[in-house]
Amino acid sequence: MEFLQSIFVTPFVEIVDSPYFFFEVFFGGLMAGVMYSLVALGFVLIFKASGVFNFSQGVMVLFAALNFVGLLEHGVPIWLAFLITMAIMTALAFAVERLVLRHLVNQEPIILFMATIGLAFFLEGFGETLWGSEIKPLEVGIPNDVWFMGDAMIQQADVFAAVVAGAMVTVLALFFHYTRVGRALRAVADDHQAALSIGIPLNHIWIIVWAVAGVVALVAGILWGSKLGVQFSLSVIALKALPVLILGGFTSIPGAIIGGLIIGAGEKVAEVYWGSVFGGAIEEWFAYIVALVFLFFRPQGLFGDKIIERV
Amino acid sequence: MSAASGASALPDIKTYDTFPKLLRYNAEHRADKPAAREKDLGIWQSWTWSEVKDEVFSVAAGLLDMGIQRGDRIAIIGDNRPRLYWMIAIAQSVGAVPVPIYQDSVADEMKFPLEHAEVRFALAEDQEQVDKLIYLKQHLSTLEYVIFDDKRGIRDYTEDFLYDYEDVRQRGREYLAKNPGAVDAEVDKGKGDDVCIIPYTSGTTGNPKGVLLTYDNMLQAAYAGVVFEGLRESDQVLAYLPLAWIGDTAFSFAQSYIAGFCVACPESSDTVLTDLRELGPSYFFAPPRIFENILTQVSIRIEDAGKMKRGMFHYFMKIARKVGVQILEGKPVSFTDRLLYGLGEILVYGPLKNVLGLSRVRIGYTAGEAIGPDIFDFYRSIGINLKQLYGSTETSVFVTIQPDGQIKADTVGVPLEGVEIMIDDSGELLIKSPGIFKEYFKNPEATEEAKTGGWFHTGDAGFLDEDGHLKIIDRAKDVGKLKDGSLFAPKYIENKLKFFPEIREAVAIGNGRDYCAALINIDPEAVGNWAERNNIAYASYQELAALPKIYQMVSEHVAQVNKDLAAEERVAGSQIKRFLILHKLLDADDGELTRTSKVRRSFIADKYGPLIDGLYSDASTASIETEITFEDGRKGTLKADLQIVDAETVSPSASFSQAAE
Amino acid sequence: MEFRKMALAAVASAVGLAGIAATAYADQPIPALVYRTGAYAPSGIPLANGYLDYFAMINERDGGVNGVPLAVEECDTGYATDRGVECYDRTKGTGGGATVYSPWSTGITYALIEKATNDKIPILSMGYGRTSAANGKVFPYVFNFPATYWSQATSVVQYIANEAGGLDKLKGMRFAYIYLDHPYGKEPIPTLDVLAEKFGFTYDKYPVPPASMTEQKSIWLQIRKTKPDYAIMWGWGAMNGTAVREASNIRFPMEKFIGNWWSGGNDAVVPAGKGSIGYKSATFHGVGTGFDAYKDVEAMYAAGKGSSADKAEHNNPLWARGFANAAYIVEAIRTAQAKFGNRQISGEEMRWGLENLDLSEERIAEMGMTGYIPPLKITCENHEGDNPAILVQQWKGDKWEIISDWVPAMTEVVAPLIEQDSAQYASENNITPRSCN
Amino acid sequence: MTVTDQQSRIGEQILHAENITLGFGGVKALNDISFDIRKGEIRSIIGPNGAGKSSMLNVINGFYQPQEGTIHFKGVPYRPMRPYLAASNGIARTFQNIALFRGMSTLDNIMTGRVLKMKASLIEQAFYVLRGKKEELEHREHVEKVIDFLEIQAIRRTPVGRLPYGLQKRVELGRALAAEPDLLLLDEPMAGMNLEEKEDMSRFIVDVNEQFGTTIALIEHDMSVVMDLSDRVVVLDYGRKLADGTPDEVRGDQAVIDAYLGVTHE
Amino acid sequence: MIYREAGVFKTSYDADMALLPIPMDKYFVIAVTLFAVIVVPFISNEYWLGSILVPVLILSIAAIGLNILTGYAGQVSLGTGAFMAAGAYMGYKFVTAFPDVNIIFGILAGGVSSAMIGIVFGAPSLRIKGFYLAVTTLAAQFFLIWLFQKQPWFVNYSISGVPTAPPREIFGILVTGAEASATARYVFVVCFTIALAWIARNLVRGRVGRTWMAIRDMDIAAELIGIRPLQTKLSAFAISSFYCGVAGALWAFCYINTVEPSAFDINRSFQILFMVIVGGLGSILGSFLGAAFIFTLPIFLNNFFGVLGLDVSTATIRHIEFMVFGGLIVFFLIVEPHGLARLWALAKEKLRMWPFPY
Repeated sequence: MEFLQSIFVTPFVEIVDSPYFFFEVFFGGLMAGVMYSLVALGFVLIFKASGVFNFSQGVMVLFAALNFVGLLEHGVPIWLAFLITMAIMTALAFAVERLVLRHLVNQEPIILFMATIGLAFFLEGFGETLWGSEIKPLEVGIPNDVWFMGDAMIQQADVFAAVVAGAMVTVLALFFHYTRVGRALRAVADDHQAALSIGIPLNHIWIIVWAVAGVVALVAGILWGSKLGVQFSLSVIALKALPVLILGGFTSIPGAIIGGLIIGAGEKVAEVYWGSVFGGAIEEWFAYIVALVFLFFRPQGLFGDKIIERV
Repeated sequence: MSAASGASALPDIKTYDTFPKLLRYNAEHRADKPAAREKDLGIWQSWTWSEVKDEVFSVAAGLLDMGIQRGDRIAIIGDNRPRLYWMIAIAQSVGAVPVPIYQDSVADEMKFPLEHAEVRFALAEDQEQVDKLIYLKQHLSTLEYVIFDDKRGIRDYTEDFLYDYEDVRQRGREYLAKNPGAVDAEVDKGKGDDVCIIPYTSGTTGNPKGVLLTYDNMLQAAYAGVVFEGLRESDQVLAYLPLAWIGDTAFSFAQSYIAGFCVACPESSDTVLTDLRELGPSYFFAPPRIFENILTQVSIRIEDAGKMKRGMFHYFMKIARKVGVQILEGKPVSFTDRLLYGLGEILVYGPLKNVLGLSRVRIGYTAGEAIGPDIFDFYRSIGINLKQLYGSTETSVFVTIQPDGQIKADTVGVPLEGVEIMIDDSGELLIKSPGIFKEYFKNPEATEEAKTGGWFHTGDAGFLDEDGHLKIIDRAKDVGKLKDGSLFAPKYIENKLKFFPEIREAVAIGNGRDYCAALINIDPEAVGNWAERNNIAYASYQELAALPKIYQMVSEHVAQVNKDLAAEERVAGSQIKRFLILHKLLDADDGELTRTSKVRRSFIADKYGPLIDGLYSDASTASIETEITFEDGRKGTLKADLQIVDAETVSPSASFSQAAE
Repeated sequence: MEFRKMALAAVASAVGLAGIAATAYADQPIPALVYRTGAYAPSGIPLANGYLDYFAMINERDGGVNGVPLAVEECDTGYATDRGVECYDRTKGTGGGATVYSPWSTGITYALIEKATNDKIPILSMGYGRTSAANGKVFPYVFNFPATYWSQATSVVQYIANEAGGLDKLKGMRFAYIYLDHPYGKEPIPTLDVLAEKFGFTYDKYPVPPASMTEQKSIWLQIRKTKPDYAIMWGWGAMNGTAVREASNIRFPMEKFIGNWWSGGNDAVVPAGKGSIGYKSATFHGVGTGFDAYKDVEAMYAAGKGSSADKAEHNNPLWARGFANAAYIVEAIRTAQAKFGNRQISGEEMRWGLENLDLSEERIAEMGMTGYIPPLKITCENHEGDNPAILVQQWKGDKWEIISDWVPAMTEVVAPLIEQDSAQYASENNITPRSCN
Repeated sequence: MTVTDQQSRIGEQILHAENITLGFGGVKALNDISFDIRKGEIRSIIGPNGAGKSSMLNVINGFYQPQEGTIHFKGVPYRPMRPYLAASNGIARTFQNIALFRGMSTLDNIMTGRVLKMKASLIEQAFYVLRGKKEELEHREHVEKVIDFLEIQAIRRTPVGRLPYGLQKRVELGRALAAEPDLLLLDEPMAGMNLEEKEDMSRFIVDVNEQFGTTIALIEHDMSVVMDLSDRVVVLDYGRKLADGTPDEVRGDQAVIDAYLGVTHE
Repeated sequence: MIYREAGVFKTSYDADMALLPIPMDKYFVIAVTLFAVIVVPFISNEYWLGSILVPVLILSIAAIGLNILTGYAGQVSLGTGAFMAAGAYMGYKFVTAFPDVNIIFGILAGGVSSAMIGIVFGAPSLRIKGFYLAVTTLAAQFFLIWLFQKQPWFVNYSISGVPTAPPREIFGILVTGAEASATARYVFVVCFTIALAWIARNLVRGRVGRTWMAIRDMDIAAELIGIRPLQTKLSAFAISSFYCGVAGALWAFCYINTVEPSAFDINRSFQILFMVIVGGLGSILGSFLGAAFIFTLPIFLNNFFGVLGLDVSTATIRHIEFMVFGGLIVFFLIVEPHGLARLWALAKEKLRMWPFPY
């Protein structure tokens, strides 16, 4: 009885009692969700254009951040470090296409998936061989103050991240809608043949999309890195992006954003209000359970393409 | 009882003087030994001797019930299946005479033997054969009963003369229940000099002749073979050659009944090679053509292997060529060679034999034509005891066999026990043996011609060499002379040409002419593969055959043959002076070959007249229009302009002087 | 073809592997289970460097321990238990038998306790691992001096009480306990429960899952809401830095935030930058750079030897901890040599050395470690040592400073817990506690 | 084949579809279709592309649920039907686009067709004892008969993915036959085949019908084939039924000529 | 080359459908089995037995489990670690609750419990497919590990939360726990492995295996021939989880000697997925090859530099190890996406066709 009460009554009483706090939790969750979205975005870009489930996206975040912070440590100015890292990520995209994807065309998705895990191992070793595995602080001047809305405290860094993410999505949206390459990318997601007719070889599309995903990873890496320091754990956040993906659909950019927000807010609220009932740390699996239950009713995710079965 | 030891006593063929009697012997003494197998429904279905006897006697009783009379002829038409072999014994059990018919003959070709033999019963394997018989039925006044083995597709046939084999057997079982011993009584009536079987020879000219063989003929000839080779119960043979061919009857029926070994039938003609590999027979017969094809396949497939493997293969084949035959024949070779050969056995010969399905072959025969010495030695050098044998339908097959350890590639061995050999003045080979046929069925003139005073005129030209081995040169009637009087043995020349894997068939012309010329068929597989490796594109056989590079290659081969001919005094004069490559393969369906794939020389001379004229003129091309038969029986015409080439010849004196050095 | 070559190479090196084990070591073999990679590398690297530097320094300066050189072989565990077990199995036979193991991981320690006992190789899990292993009667081969988690928990509470003005002030206080959701993080909970009961405070538990150590937002939101009097942390790896960062984000007063000794490395304070100034943590050894022993290390660095780490790393308490651990081991070897002779000693002899370790102030001074490690005496019954206590250090923005005296543990609280847990262990595993008389 | 023969072969109604209507969104794939199939006959459903032929088959074997109408199979009305229930009731089928199990051999594919007849428990299978073993052997024999029937012995062990199209179609027929169905649905069994393959396939279809007495419902594009094979033909066009009767009746039907024959025979 | 198949013909379906119809294979497998059970314990040292062979064999069992699910039934799972954990924890509960029952039953009980949990988490597979399913299996991974860690009941309220594997005997010989000799543990594990591999082989070549593959290759067609999709998928989940559970229990009891959650974290799931894919999807043999390869490769690489005598820091070695490992995975997938088992099969085919290339 008490148990039921602690699930169905107490949390709501607390929410009503202290709406500011609820807002803070909810908002904080949304902001955490933005960070997940950024990682998920990289997944979606690549999946959409090449059908590859890129498990190395998380390590790409680490790799980009390692390069970036490594360059900063060597006294390279921020803007230059950013550009150089972008170039590195683009080079990586070339290398991936040339050395990996090209040889695995027409393989089953799971093989490509495994290849990206192999890539993740490689990048991890490579990045840390270059830059070491010590923790590295990252200071790029992201505001560190707080604002108060009533009692609710809002982290400026979170808001900054949200703004950057928003800008990023906007840029991507413009890129997809108004450039030839962007249109080709969209076309390729729908139909590989159609994309060919636009006149851009599939190989180029892959390189472009991996490079874009690399830049997204860099942005995510800077935001996460300035929060946590650049260290191995950055690569683990990839796992956080997975439930976002299934919720949002593997192929939908808005899905990645909205999925991230839902997961972020949902898990924070759940942890804060219900976590202690179950002994805490429920957010570790909460997102997955939510995603699973959700999928049960909508197997293709929030924005994913409907799966039609044919005989 | 140990199956491997297997060399149990052979039955006394004086007592068991017919096959049904032998079957009874086997059912008694070898009751649980496998008698027959067939790859069917995915596995090798097997029957023991006692099961076979049961089956044979049941069906025989069914035939009795249907009113069969002693002496009735039963046609057997179909692929190699146990029931068809059993039908031979079934017929014999009730005193009827089996008449096996080539199953791939078209209906019209079947008509003659069926009509001539006045068959009353026929066993047809399947719908295809039944259809032919239905079509022929109106012309065959004597044919009353058609029994079919595989009822697939026949279910709805309304013809009242069709009987299901299984129904006949059922009838027989019921009949036997009422009349036990009825079949045994019929079997007891059989005697050694009764007619055993009437195979029809596929004559190169004229109508086929029915060769009347008695039990004594078959049994004694086959028995001699069994004794000669020590065949035993544990042996195994794959029956895949046409059942109507006397050789198959001898190996897969007669010798099996005597030695008690197991006869296995392949699943279908498509799967023979697979089945051969699975079964791994210990006793194997194939005409030279098949050995040649297998070797061609081997060469082609090896060429596709990696460099290292290819190198290894060629290296060890060199070793094998050097010492393989000696080792097989138990002759002394150096220790190093023996060691290398042993290594080769592990790395090459063993696996190769295994892949080909020949690794357990204890006795391998080839016959029918001359086999290329290269081919022959290839098999022997990798340890397959391949031997040549000489015989014909009229001799119940077994005349001479090469004895183990005394193999010469160009002879066919020594006479078996009871065989006498004589060469007449014209060089023709005459034979007297227990296996010599009784007569040609309803053809006393032919009998007269072929058999004088117990001597059978083989029609082959040959001689016995210093070791008493028989050497065959050619058909006696084909040996002729050029205008200048030089000896011209066309087959001898053709065989030399055909020993090149790229040449599939050749027809040498020259009797009564100025010089010798040749029509050549290239081997589409070997040459096609060669073309592929050399990046030569072609669309059809015709195109391939006309390619200058191919001509170039064949020219070299012809030159080589000429060189060989020049080295032999008797035939040095008949070197090939001009030749051409035919635009189509010679085909039995077009009447150019016999069903046993022998060249029908006169037919070809007739058909390709314009080409032959071209060969004896100065023209560098000749054109021809020929009729061809497609697989589905439709006919069409094929037009072609063919190139004629002068071959390089060798002056005999020059080569002799070389040889003398 | 490629594959075949590789397989051959694999076989060849496997053969080589067996070969090397037999030949390469003639000296005192000390396998070092370290982790310089993986999620915990930021903590593992300074630990490993300090640990190896001391051994290297002894070899360099003294030519080994009483003339017996120390042969140290690293094996990277990546903090993973199975890798650790494999490393142990691989190295335990080297050079005539490993001397002692310091697994640097509670998980690996747990997995090795029985194995090592069986192999008669002592384990020195200095301030981690199984707390009840302090009971030498049940765990003859496991040592966890100079203090255990449970002792540490009592010392931390004692320190908070000292700050507040006495143990009675604890009554009614509310703490937040943030811990890695792992055996390690859960270890002090029974002790905290006992203390809460005894002193009348309450505490909220905030587990941080190992798989998402960097996700603590909801925890700190709750802490912001509940406003605890003190936050106590039992963290490791990336969790430490994230926690300090999040604490500074919500403007949690840093001087009210105290980590245990594994939450007191530079990795904890670096990510939060200036925000982490004022953060405290426990330690069981001194920090700083002024110790005499360090000078010998610096001399060695100057000669191009050692971990070749920057001497700035000596500021990192984790480096210092690795260093101290090695120092204890060397002293135990000396003790054993005193009894068994100045030669390579076996694991079993090493166990005797550890059990009879007696570090007086004088000896510590000789080691150049005055103020760096406290005097210590180990006995057969008590593998934690006679003097479990902590120091509290505080982050000043560029370095850690000790801000307290030695805070002794409440042994009267801890002892019964150790007794109880080791008894349960003994009964589960059919162990008859040995007699120490 | 004589008339009497045919009559003796064809028996009572085995399937009866009444007023079937099936729509996807706004589109009506099937509109008020009624027809029956009699035991032992070869029944064809023909019509131009998009006529609703495949939809009809899908309704029969339970893949689609019609919005209206009922189907009786062997006298029992369909409850909401799932494909595996249809299969266990004795309906087997082949597909227009080959739906073989590509990773398995010919033998395994056909063995899979006998799945419903195998009852061994998991334990028996795990240890390959009792029924676990017995069934495998028994069903293998049956499957071998199917293989023999379809003359695909030579490809027994070949993974079906490697087979040419025509043989794949044959294997698929084999898989359906292995289930010993009461009603065999063939969805364009000769699509994409050359003349020789078509002839082979027609022979197999007729043989199946004659030898096993299996009722066959087939969809086919090739009119000449349908007319030769079928006992009765239903003609669909745009989801409606145009005609129903013997091949001769259908051939003479004006509506059919207009809608279908006229078009294709241009 | 080694094969001599001429004359090997089957006269009954029983012989034709035997586990290993080719005599060479049969002799080879029997020889390997006897070698593994009888000879290996005598010729290997403790390190090889206890630290290489035991874990490789245990992981092989888990890989077989995952291969059944992913390779045969086509359902990708990233929750293998959790199912192993379920086996370990439930096995521990069973063994401590019934201390007198033979340890074999304890291990099997772990497997059975894991199978039941597998059924629960397999239920979504009816509707969810492909990578969506893969990600949802992560729910099992995180939830179960959380659960075992959170609920003290699973560890018998042990204060440390990391209970030690209780020592148990068979025929008076200790086979679990740290005091069990490496040889005893090895023999125990190898017997389990052989039995389970044999059973797996029977399953995948029989009816249930065909239904799995049918669902994998074409689920709609499978349903239309009467295969119930849910039942089939759940049976795959159950049996797969059973194998993983047994592996988990063995891992805890016979290898690391403690029951701890971090041994079964997400990395374990990935590790086993690697094994299955590198070894070969849809191959029992591949599971062994993959397990051996993936487990020993890092150890090999780690030793490799030592053997070369290079003075490279441990960290660099590890990093290079990561790079080489990742690179090799990619290389393998490119060279032979169907895994080591396919290479083996090709080699075998080559040997059977030797000296011909095809």
